[in-house]
Amino acid sequence: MPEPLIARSALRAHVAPASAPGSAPGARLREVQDVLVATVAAFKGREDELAAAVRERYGLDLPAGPVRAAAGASAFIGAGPGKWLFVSSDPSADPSGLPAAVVDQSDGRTTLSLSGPAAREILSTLVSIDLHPRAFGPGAAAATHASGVAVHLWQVDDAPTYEIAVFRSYAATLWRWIAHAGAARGIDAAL
Amino acid sequence: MSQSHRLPAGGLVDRAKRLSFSFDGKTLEGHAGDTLASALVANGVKLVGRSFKYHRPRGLVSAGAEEPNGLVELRTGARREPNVKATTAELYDGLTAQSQNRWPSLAFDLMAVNQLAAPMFTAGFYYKTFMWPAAFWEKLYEPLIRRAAGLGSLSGEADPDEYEKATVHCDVLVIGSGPAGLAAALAAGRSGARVVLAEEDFALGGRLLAERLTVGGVPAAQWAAQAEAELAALPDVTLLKRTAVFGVYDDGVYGAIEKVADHLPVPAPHQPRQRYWRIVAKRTVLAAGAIERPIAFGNNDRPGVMAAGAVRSYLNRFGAAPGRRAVVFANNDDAARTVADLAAAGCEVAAVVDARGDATALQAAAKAAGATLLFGGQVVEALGRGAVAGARIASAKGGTLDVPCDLIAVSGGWNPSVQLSSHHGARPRWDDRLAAFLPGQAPAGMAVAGAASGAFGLAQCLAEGAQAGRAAAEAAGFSGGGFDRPDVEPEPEEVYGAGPWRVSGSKAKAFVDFQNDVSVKDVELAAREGFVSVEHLKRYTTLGMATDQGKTGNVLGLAIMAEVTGRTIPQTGSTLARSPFAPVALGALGGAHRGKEYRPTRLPPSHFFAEEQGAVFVETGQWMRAAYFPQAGEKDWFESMVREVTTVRTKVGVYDASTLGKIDVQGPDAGAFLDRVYTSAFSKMPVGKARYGLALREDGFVLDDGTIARLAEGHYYLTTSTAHAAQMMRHLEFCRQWLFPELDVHLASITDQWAKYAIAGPRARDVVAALVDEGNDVSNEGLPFLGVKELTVCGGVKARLFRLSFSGELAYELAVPARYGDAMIRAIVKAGEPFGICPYGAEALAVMRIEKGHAAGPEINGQTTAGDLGMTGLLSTKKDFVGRTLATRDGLVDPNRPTLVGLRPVDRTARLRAGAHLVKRGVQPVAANDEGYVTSAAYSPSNGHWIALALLSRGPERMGEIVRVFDPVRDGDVECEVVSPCFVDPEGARLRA
Amino acid sequence: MSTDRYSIFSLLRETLRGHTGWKPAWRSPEPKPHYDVVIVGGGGHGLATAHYLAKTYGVRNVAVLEKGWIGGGNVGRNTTIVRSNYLLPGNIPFYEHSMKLWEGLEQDLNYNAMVSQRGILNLFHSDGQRDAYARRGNAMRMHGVDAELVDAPELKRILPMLDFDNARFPIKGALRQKRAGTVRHDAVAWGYARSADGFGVDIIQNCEVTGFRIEDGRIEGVETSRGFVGASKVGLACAGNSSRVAAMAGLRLPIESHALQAFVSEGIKPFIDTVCTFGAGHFYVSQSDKGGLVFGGDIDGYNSYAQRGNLPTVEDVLESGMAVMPAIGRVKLLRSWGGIMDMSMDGSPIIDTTPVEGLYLNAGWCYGGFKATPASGDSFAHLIAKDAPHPVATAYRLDRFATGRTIDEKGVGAQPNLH
Amino acid sequence: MRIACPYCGARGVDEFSYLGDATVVRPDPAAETALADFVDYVHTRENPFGRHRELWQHASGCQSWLVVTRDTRTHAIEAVEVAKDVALARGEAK
Ligand SMILES: Cc1cc2nc3c(=O)[nH]c(=O)nc-3n(C[C@H](O)[C@H](O)[C@H](O)COP(=O)(O)OP(=O)(O)OC[C@H]3O[C@@H](n4cnc5c(N)ncnc54)[C@H](O)[C@@H]3O)c2cc1C
Ligand SMILES: NC(=O)c1ccc[n+]([C@@H]2O[C@H](COP(=O)([O-])OP(=O)(O)OC[C@H]3O[C@@H](n4cnc5c(N)ncnc54)[C@H](O)[C@@H]3O)[C@@H](O)[C@H]2O)c1
Ligand SMILES: Cc1cc2nc3c(=O)[nH]c(=O)nc-3n(C[C@H](O)[C@H](O)[C@H](O)COP(=O)(O)O)c2cc1C
Ligand SMILES: [Zn+2]
Repeated sequence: MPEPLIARSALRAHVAPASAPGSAPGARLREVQDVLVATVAAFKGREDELAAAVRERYGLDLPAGPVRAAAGASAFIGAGPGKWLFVSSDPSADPSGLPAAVVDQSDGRTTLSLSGPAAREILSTLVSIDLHPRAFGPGAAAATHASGVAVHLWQVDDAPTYEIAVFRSYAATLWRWIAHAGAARGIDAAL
Repeated sequence: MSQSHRLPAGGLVDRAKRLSFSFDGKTLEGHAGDTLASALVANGVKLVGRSFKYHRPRGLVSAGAEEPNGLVELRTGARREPNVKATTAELYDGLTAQSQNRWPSLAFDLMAVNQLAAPMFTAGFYYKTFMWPAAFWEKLYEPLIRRAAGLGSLSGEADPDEYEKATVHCDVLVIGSGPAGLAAALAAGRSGARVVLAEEDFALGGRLLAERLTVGGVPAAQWAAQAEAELAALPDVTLLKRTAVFGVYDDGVYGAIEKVADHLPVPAPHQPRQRYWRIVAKRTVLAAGAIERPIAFGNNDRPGVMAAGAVRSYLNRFGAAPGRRAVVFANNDDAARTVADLAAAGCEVAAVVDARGDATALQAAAKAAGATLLFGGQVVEALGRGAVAGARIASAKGGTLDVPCDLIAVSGGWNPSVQLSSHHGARPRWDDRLAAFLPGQAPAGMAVAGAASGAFGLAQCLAEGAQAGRAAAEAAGFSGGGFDRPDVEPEPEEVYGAGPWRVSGSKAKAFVDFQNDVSVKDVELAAREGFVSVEHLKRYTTLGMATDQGKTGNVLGLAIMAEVTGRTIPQTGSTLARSPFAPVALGALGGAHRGKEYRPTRLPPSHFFAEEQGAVFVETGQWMRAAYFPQAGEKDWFESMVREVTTVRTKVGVYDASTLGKIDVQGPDAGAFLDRVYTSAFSKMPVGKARYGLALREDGFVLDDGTIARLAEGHYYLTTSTAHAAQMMRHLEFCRQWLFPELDVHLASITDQWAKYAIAGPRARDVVAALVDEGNDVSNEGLPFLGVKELTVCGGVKARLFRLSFSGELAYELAVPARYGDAMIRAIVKAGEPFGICPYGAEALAVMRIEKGHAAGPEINGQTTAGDLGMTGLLSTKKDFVGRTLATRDGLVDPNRPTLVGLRPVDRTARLRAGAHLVKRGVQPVAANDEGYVTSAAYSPSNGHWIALALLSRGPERMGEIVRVFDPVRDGDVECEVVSPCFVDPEGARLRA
Repeated sequence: MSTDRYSIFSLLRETLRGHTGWKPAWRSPEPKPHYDVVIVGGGGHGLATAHYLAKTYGVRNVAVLEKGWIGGGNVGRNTTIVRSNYLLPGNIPFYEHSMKLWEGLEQDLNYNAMVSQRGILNLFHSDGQRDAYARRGNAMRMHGVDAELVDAPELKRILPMLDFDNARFPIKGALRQKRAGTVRHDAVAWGYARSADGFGVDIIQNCEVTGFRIEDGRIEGVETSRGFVGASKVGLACAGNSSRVAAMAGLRLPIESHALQAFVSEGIKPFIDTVCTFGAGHFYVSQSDKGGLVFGGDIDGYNSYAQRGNLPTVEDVLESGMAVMPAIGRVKLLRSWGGIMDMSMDGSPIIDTTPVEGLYLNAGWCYGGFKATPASGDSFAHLIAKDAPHPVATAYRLDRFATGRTIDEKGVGAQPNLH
Repeated sequence: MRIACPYCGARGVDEFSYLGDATVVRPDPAAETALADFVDYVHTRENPFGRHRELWQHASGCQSWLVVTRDTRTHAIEAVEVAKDVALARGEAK
């Protein structure tokens, strides 16, 4: 019998180097581990059924636009017309039973969290959407790219904290780019 | 010489801070707050450069970004930067600068002999000569011309500094921080709008810093500082100093460059040298000010001839005197300030020459300064060889007189800085009253205010700026920004003289465009030869094409062309300004991601394992893939590849196939959808089966191939080639959303979700069997060739197992969630140890697929049809699919088309290479006989010699024929036998085993 | 008519006379009521067509009508690269014919257009790319065109400033055509204009063609902003604007108009003495006679008639430039501009007759038509004069899209923004 | 240039990829003139000087294909619609 398989992050120290800030950290970069991620797309004519199922199971209303609707450990993040990204830190929240095209992406995405007073400035060197609090606050979400790397990001709180979901194979590059942009602004990046 | 020309008091420099710098090796001193130019002025340095063509001695003309003469090489070594304007280079301690375009030294420039031949070097002279003998052009003439051209030089070393890009969104962007810009920013900022104020200079204030004026009862510079303090305190106002807006793009997008660390000896650790800003603005106020014009007279390029406004900048802002004894030559009243400021600074004003018949302000100023005043007079020529020693003045009555002086301050009027307003193609319009070009139709969302719009009075600038700022904020949805115009001293109603543009009466050259050495005579010659369109004038004489883009000289040149051709200035027209407004370092536009970070690097799940195994990697698009896994004793890729192929063919190997594109297709219409995008039918394929699929472009050529597996009723899983993954996803979304919107089907990229390993070789089943959890039958019956199963491995990890083979061996593709990818390959290798497993890389994979004759990237290159690849059988005749109709065009079904074959060298030791062409044996290897080419070649360990795949005209009919494989670029010329493209196990027994 | 012959002697003579004796390089005549041939478009191709019509094919009652100023279109805004390093048999002989005409151009025109055969190096970064270039180089060699593969050590000697050590996509070598190079763009327009004018061709600027007079399917002449101009034959050479002009004759073309940006740096002392193209991104560069680095990249990628582009392309070009040649970081961009090109559906041009008798079409040059100027002029003149395609331009037919005999060098299919 | 994706909001043109003319319609493959129709559909373009309806994909965003109405002389965008909706409406109109 082969040994059980160990789950491993896409990030390793030598491709995603850690860094510690000189003094007060401008921002903190971490990987968000152990989240369930799935894409959910509504079938034709069954949109209401899906909305009801989500309400029933997760206690939230599917958002109509690019925002994050969260309840408890689970959230639905608008990803396009009739499409959502489901993210949950509750291992039992598996959405595969929903009446929709559900595709597990828990391994397809790496989620990073960037938090702190310099987070916005660091992100704005990579992402060109408007992150100003008037335009983008907690609950706001956007699918965009960070210097050419596709990302889906949302703001969690006013720290500000951003969570950035990136295709796993790009995670190390994105990490380096955030860490590099953060270097002059005092970043604490640890795996 | 220690700051010999620094005034005893005054200016905005910090006299307590002394900075040492060197110019052409000579150590000098300046102060914090100086530019390199002002420090040179303070040290009495007049000669700062040599001109482009004639190597004439040149001095500073301006104090700003328009400077045409004072260009230096800044810094040394890899940080050397050519063509830096001394007028915008902020002084720092230890700055080193070299003059340019001179040899051996600035003062003694041998190239100045060019001046002797200058009469011949008119505009466009090279079009008329250097044609004989033809071969001499590249060998002799051109190198000479090229060596003479160009000003500074690059180090040739990689730029060691870092750069950064950033985006900022705002309601109102204000460009320029003179009185108009500050008023605009205050008016908009006070309303609560998000405001970005971008100023090229290191200090805010624009002309306020250069004039002895009061605003709101305090000195103008102090008012600017107060305004700055208020703006800095507003939470949503961003002040970007040292930031030049360089271009206007569509929908309120602006490009700007912030010089983050150019005023430091070297950037701090991790600090970018410059930051490139994308500014997204709802509304914009352009308050870029105006630039003073020269007047063309003899030797008007002598060091010591300076714009009158620049003289004030040096005196008032920098506390430095550009001369001790000045002649002021002007056609407008603004120069009266120069006269007064010179006198106030203790400089002598020898004469004031007012080109207009009569005027008031200048007269008063001259009187107050005790200078001779010449109405209607003109400076005909600057006297002196290396620098100005006097001015030859023609009086209105006809006589001339020579007035000794070391400074000629000139004002030919002002050109509003309209450049950015014309970046969308609208030409500026001429205003007769102001004798200036004003903004034409400005880009959507942009308003122009202050001197840039022709408001030349301070009060007007403040009022216009405030009005524009308020209106901009309102348009962006904000109100209530109040700005009461502060009091300013009354200014005289000014009289603007259009001309004189040029002064005759001197034999000496009179310059229009200083940097490119375009003289009045060149403009005249252009007119004579028919280059009368301003655009022809520009290109024939290079007027306005130098690093200053004609900021000082352009209007002058156009005006002279108008005069020469007897047209008005509006009839003559003007050329168009384009981005960048001021030159921008290429490195800054390149941004942060250089070298290895130029593009993202995608790492497959086995990457770290492969690294540990000492794999050699190869870039495949953005992916890094293991090319081969060298083992001790193997001396090159070839030996490793042979071992890996042999191991797979005789035992078993494992390969990371995760880079293939993987797409999840779900929905009631998934099958129908695939039927329309692939050439064969998939709706009828049973669950648990997989098949090869071919997709065409609508024009009938092959787009991509892959495998399609049916996991459940409305659920398919398809793969694409690594290279076409993104393109296929896009194509499928296009088909889904646009071509066939009625179908209920959903796509998701799952490339990164699944780690996928090919386990191939006669012992593959043994390895797989050791990994799958109990109860999963992977026997030939349980999982036959082209079968698919969802199961678990290694104690409960969900997996998908496909019985597919690219290598031609008994093979499986085992997919597990990517987090287990690393552990999975280790487990596979471990489970395979008893069977002699080895990991294999892209090299071995490529060899095996060539041995099997599978088409891949080199064959599916966008130029081939299904028929070319021997896959006509895959084109369903029972249904429509994308590309079906156009695939029937004559040109695509021509029997003469090159078609896929295999090649085997007659001499079995011969090497074959992809890219070689094919001709019949015994014919000339010329184009007319070209019958195709080698698409892929490899050494086949299984055959013991090189083999190749090729596209050969009527190939399949020619089995057994010997063709010539001609590769002149690599001196290759061998004979090959045309054979089937499948070199290993043509019956396919192994993969079904 | 300008009959001055340019030479070192005429230059010396005029120097002594203070350059007062030079005549206009071309006349500014009023349009005549009728010409044997009217060429629409005073760009490189139109002017070259007039020159060859007059000089080679003896047709001299010709007018070139230009809506603006001659040379104001793409001939005056391209990056000046000339080469004949094509892949497909439909293209190679044509571009090689052009190359040969470039090689004799100055003598032919008595105008120094500074044809500079400084060579071109197309970098490759992978084995697959190397083989694709080998395929191309071999095709060239079989057509009698010079081509060679340069390996990395040799390349390092030629272009030491390339990033060989730290590149994301390692530079493994280059395909080189030594006879390729650059030509002073404006001078090409002026030289052809001056020569054509010398043969009696009327070059009429500020004369926009606004319509066609067609009777019984036959061309009678053109309506212009300066009135009707009769013509027995009309040739369209209005790159970038071809669809608009052809539409006036009722033709719809396999063409989209797209903007390509180009860039020039401040002048610097000699830095690079050849043309170089990056193979792993969009960037190519050469140095002008004035010392500026002239460079560019990909088209902006959407239909446009605006003669300008947007920032993403600028960024892409300079990211790529810095990736391949990080020594350019500290030289500054001086100017950027755009040109509008006819992007055809297979990336190759059209030189053909049209359904309207007497109306001829020269279009679809994409971003590669500058190098084609002499051959395009010669071939178009041949077609107009003889009503038969020039032997080197037989593949450039309009019907090739219907027959499937497209000439798609890149293999991207009918998507103009990707060619 | 910025395109207002109906779902995501206004984004830089760098997030979108272009396909061209949105007025050409995939012909009926069963028609007698299918070959000529497809030749035309795939190759011939109006290429207007002015108002242009064109297909873009919000490739770095929500993946929606969009029909953008834009002036090719000025790049000014007049309207952005979701392509799928346009296609469905067109289907119904048939
Ligand atoms: C930025 C850029 C870089 C390029 N780089 C290269 C390169 O390095 N190498 C290369 O080989 N090619 C290059 N090209 C392509 C090349 O410039 C063009 O393919 C070629 O110049 C087109 O032919 P032309 O010279 O006749 O066009 P143009 O010079 O554009 O001539 C067409 C003329 O027709 C006129 N016209 C249009 N409509 C009318 C009308 N109704 N009435 C009267 N006149 C009309 C226009 O005003 C214009 O002057 C580049 C193009 C661009 C834009
Ligand atoms: N009397 C006259 O004839 C006359 C003529 C012209 C100007 N003036 C005086 O000059 C002043 C003009 O005021 P103003 O506010 O219009 O202009 P200004 O010249 O005072 O300020 C313009 C500012 O814009 C900056 N700038 C220009 N282009 C820029 C760019 N692309 N990016 C970033 N910054 C840029 C400049 O560095 C400068 O600081 C007034 O005091 C006016 O009286 C007088
Ligand atoms: C090969 C080449 C070199 C150029 N060099 C310069 C230059 O040195 N200085 C300059 O200002 N413009 C230069 N230009 C750009 C022209 O000024 C101008 O932008 C271009 O011809 C397009 O015209 P437009 O900008 O008026 O539309 C160059 C253009 C080309 C094609
Ligand atoms: Zn979107």
